[in-house]
Amino acid sequence: ADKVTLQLKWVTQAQFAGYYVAKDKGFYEAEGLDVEIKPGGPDIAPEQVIAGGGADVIVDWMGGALAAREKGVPLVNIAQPFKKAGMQLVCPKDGPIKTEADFKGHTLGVWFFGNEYPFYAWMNKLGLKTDGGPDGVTVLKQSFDVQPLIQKQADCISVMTYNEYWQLIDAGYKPEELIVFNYSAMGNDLLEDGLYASEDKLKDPAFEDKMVRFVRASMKGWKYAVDNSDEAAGIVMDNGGQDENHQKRMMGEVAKLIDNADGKLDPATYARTAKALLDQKIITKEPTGAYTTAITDKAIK
Amino acid sequence: MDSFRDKLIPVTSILAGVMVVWYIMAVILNAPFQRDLDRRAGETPDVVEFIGKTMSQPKPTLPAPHQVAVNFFENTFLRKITSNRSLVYNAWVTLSSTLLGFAFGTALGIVIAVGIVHVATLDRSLMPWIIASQTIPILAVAPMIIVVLAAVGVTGLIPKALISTYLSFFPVAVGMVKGLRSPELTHLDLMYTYNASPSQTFWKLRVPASVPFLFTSMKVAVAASLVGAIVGELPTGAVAGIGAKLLAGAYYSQTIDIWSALVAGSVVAALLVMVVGIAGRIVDRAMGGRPA
Amino acid sequence: MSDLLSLSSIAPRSWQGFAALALLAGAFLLWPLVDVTPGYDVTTGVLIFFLLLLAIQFDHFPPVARAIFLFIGAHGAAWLLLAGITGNEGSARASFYLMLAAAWLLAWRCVTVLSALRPTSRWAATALRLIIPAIFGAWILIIWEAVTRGAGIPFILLPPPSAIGVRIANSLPVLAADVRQTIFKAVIFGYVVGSGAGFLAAIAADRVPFLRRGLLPIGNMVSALPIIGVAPIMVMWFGFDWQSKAAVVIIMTFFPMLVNTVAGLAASGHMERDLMRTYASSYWQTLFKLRLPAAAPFIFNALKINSTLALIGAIVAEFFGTPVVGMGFRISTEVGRMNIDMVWAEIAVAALAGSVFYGVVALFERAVTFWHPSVRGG
Amino acid sequence: MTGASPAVVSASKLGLTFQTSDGPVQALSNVDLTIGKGEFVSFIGPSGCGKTTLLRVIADLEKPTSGAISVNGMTPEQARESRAYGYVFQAAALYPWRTISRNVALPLEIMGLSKAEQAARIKRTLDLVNLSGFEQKYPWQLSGGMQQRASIARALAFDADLLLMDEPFGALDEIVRDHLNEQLLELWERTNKTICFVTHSIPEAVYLSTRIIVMSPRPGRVSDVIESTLPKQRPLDIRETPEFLAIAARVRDGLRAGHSYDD
Amino acid sequence: MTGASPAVVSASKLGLTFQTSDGPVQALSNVDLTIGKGEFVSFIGPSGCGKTTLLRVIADLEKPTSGAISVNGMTPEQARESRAYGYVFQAAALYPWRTISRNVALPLEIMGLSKAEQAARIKRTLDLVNLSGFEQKYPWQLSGGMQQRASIARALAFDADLLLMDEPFGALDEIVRDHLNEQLLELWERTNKTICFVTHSIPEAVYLSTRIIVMSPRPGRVSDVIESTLPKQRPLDIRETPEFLAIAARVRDGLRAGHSYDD
Ligand SMILES: Nc1ncnc2c1ncn2[C@@H]1O[C@H](COP(=O)(O)OP(=O)(O)OP(=O)(O)O)[C@@H](O)[C@H]1O
Ligand SMILES: Nc1ncnc2c1ncn2[C@@H]1O[C@H](COP(=O)(O)OP(=O)(O)OP(=O)(O)O)[C@@H](O)[C@H]1O
Ligand SMILES: [Mg+2]
Ligand SMILES: [Mg+2]
Repeated sequence: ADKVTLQLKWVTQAQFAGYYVAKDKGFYEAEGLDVEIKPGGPDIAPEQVIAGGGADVIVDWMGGALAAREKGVPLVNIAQPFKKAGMQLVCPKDGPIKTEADFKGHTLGVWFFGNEYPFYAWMNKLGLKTDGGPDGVTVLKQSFDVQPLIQKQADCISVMTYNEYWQLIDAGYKPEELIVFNYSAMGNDLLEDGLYASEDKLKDPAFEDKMVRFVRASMKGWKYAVDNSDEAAGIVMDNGGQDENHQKRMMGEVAKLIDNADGKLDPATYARTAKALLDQKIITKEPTGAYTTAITDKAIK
Repeated sequence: MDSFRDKLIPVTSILAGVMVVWYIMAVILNAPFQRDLDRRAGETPDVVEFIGKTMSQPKPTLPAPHQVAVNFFENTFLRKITSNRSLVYNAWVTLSSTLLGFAFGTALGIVIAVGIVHVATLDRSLMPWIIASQTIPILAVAPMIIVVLAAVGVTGLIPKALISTYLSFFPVAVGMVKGLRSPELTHLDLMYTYNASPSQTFWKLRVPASVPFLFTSMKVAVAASLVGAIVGELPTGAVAGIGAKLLAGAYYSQTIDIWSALVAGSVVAALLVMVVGIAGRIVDRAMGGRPA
Repeated sequence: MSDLLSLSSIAPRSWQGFAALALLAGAFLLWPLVDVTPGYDVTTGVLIFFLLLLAIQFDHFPPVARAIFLFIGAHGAAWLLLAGITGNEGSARASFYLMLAAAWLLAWRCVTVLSALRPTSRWAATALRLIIPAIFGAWILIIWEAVTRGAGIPFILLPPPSAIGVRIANSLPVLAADVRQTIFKAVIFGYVVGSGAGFLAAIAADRVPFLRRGLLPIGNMVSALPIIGVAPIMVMWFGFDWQSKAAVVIIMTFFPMLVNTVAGLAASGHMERDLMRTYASSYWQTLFKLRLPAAAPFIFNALKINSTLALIGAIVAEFFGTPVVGMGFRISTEVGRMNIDMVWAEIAVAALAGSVFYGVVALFERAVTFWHPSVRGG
Repeated sequence: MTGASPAVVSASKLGLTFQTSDGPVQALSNVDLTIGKGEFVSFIGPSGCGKTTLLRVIADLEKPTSGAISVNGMTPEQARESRAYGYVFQAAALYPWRTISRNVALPLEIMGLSKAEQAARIKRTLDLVNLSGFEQKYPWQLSGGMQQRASIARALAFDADLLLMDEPFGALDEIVRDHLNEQLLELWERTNKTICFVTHSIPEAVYLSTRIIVMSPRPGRVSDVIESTLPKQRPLDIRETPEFLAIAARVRDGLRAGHSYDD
Repeated sequence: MTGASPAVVSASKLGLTFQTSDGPVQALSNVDLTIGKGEFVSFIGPSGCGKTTLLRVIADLEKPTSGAISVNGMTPEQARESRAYGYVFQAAALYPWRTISRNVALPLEIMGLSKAEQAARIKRTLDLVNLSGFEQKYPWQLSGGMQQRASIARALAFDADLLLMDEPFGALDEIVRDHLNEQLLELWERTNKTICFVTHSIPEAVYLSTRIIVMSPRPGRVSDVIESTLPKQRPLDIRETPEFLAIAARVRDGLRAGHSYDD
């Protein structure tokens, strides 16, 4: 079988259920692939891993991939399983912020490590400065949990619909006690989890074929995971996930982002993402050739 | 042994004091969130009930000692040792890369020290850079090291062990330079009057004279090595190990897990330092050391 | 000059010289240096050979002249090699590395010659003490530059030092703000408070034997713990700003100081303490006049250890949540943005700050413990 | 003479046993001793016989495990607290971070003397031991002999009536030693101090003392007490007189009696 | 006797200047010296006059900065490499991690002698210095005197024809010292070794030597050379004979002449 190494963006959890399901259910095997899934972590940059040859394909957000592309790692989006963004900003209802107009002068928690672009694009759109001055907002680099809100260190924090949001619920907040700013709902979403491979390698037809099979099997895995979310959560647990209930809920939420599991990239969201990055000077030139529909077209007939 | 008895009472009473302070702090630190919770739930518990609740939150700001103890006990003794949730298993994962890194680090430190003591060029050029190397924030470099090593096909235990090596070679190198230079001038002169060869002087004089220094610095090195292994586990995807437990705990705000992982780390650290200490004492005794 | 030309003196005088000559021959046979055209032009190539041969030849001269020519030859050649590879990244052939190795060997020879010099003037001795490690450090950078450029290592894995240098020069305001946040707020405060508290606790433990017997075993154990693990907890308790970083630094520096000071207070000799007894000196008199001065080497040892620990602690703590400034913040975000050169710029600044910090403590140590054999001796 | 003056040191049935990990070591056993005011008493005996230990008991640096001892009619502890004696250790024990003059100043600072008084005493005692001109040097810049003299100066600056000296001249060469012996005798005569002096050298003991106490080892006992019949005025060449040699021979015999070669 | 036998050590116009951070220190200046086979030469002089330095030059532990010196007709370096001498240091310098017998074995291991030969030599020399029974003890379990004897045994085990001894008995009490003096004399007589011996004690120098070299300090010079007229057979009580005392007086005068009190 052909070997494929997949580098995830984060630790093993239902966010990546499709790949684990595809592996466990033998979808990869059926395509003649032997796939190794490498979990990520807080300081693992998948772009670095693929640049160093440690992976054939990575799960990444478009922002990081375009930045890397400009730095000489020619990443190409070959599939986009997540159609919508899972990120949102939440504020407690009894706090000072009720609408976008209330942000001024308050402290907002944001994730960095490539996850900050949507937030800055949004603030840019609102015309708010982010340098901590009185007519802007104060930005905190938030840890990967919901403590800043519980400890009242921030007025609003970033959460993923499928993950940290539920930690807040666990911590005793009721959904009706929270104000939610969802990036997708606001039309501010940038592309999240997509599959990226190296442009150079894709020129090799054999590799391209391998990727077609990989994407086909992965999307089959995603479909299965969406349809059987409890079983998918169990598979994630078997592969090192933590806290089964949490994974089940996460699977449920992730399913909402997948849509119809065809992995096709939406050009409008792509354009928005590229523009946001340009506006923030994360990249300096309009990117070209940063995605291809060739793979998904062949994979999903 | 009677020094042990001398220490027993003070140590236990100070530990008891720490416990009391810990409980008080737990109540104080957990109180605001509990108040929020009660307010949202519309409850008004009395003081005793309230204190009881502050000490039984599932994700407290500061877990009470008994919460940590229970968690530690469950994860140490009630889980299958091969289970990913067993602290014994995770401690073993960390321990193995600690030991490997410690072995590398000690060897590297000794080699550097021998070089510095014997080669004038190294003596004069290397030392400032060895010190500078230790001021590099290792956690920042660790992920990159791991990625670069993965790029050349080195994965698993070795990358973590290399971070341990990086942290542990320093105390050994510094200690051994001191140790290999510790023979008194008359002892060196004596060797010279015998027309001893450099290797004879090295093995018969410098090496034995440096042994106490070696073990003292190995104690520091083994602790540094453990820190390295834990740091090295953070960016490897939090698969297994004490570092992974810490990270997973932080990721899900499972403070009790963090604390019991910390306790596990402490136990490992204490054991490692103790083992090195005992080895040192055995060697010292074998070399005719004078009992203290 | 005739001596230079006479055949008998063509042979190099050191093994480094021989090896360098052999490497040069190899490089000549495997010409050219890079895979691409135009690559190196002929004049540059000849100049590199000439410089290296010159360095090998001048090994026959008196030490100072020898060192100067070795220095010029080795570093001039290295400079030309690096200048040529820039723009031709990833195309280096074996001969490029052979030339580089030859230059490196000659630089080693240069350091060996310099190490053997015994200058009489104090000024020259100090200069030598600085030059020798500087050459060593320069070669770390030269080899790093040559390998990253020569092998064309992707920029986002490991940028060459020249790019890092450019980045430092272009980002001074950002770097300065980060240093202010991390070092001038968190590190200094935490270092002073942590070391101070450790010192006072040591005195208290010394005064109250019960405390000493109880605290020391605990302190010994705690100082071996992976304190880094408390960083997320401190962020949880003390908030995002520098206070939580300072708290981590305080915890990290407290125990080394405690343990060392207690050891130092026990370091004064029996006879010296008996002497104080014969004067019926009070506890505090003995402490200030005998035991603290005798403990100074230990206390400085702790201060030195703490100077590196403090920096690492603060930067690590910033990984778990910060305002959007600080060295740890910058390192972790810029990795995410693939600005690896900025990451290395921060690391370089951290290493520099740490070395300066260490150096300042070491200078203080020399001034205060001038009487200690380890300082007197050298 | 001894009986008439009031006892400065008086010990009876004094014993001291060290508890070591190898078992108890009896360092002193059954020592009876009375030293009167103005006496110069030397202690001599083989290495390890307990001379230093006895001096340390007098100085309250060790507690006897049996018997009784008084110093100036007080317990040793009270005597120490009233700063009744100066002590010169076997090694110089100078503080390396203090210059010579500040080393001599140390006990004076602790007693809380005025700066002027301190300066006067430092000058006087450093002159006495021939160290003027070295005030600003650090101990490691001096030879062993000079260091030892500085430590003697330090004890003298203290100016107590009782001086306990533990082989103060052990590290010095014979000529310097002779010179300091003369100086010490002169000082003793002039100030009427009481001096307890430990030495390994028979001529030194005989030359200096009014009484020589010979000790024997394991456990340390007083094996002989020899009263000197020499006059108070003692030029250096008194050491060639038959009277001197006779006393020296007695001391040597006493020493040899209690001696075994395997230490 | 001196002139007839071949010179073991011969120095002419020997000088040695140490370069220190405070400026040069002239430790030896213009030393002329010839030591014949089988002689027992003592060096005596005030502290810091260069006795140790002279011995170290002979042993090739220091290089002279002027003048010439030969040992057994070779340069000191060649002599050292041919293991021409045994050296006893001022301090015992035993290795604390080796037992007494393994300390004595050290030079023998380095020479590469067979185990059996080593054992035989160790036994013989430890017997000689009265340390049998202490073979398996570590240095710290022995008294200072016993340690010094062990270090002498180590030098003797080396069995070189020339013995350089730097105040070997300085740390011992008089009785043990007398005993070792006798033993050393006996050894010297029996083996016809050449011995260079540094001491601070005038009686010791006179008792042991065939020749006494008096040195004076700053810079170290030979200020007097005294040939002993005492017979080779010397019982201990020879020290009370007028002949002995006369030589001792001459040495003392020589010493005093070159002495200044401020070291
Ligand atoms: N602190 C101690 N613990 C145990 N034993 C001790 C201690 N101090 C001294 N001794 C033992 O007591 C005995 C007497 O020692 P002391 O120092 O009084 O001898 P000394 O007569 O002064 O010898 P020296 O002439 O060598 O100075 C020795 O056997 C010594 O080993
Ligand atoms: N390594 C050195 N560097 C500088 N000066 C030295 C060194 N060794 C000895 N000296 C100086 O040389 C002089 C002679 O020293 P040496 O040790 O030979 O004296 P000594 O006669 O053996 O004295 P002692 O009787 O005290 O042992 C002294 O003034 C000493 O300070
Ligand atoms: Mg004594
Ligand atoms: Mg000497």
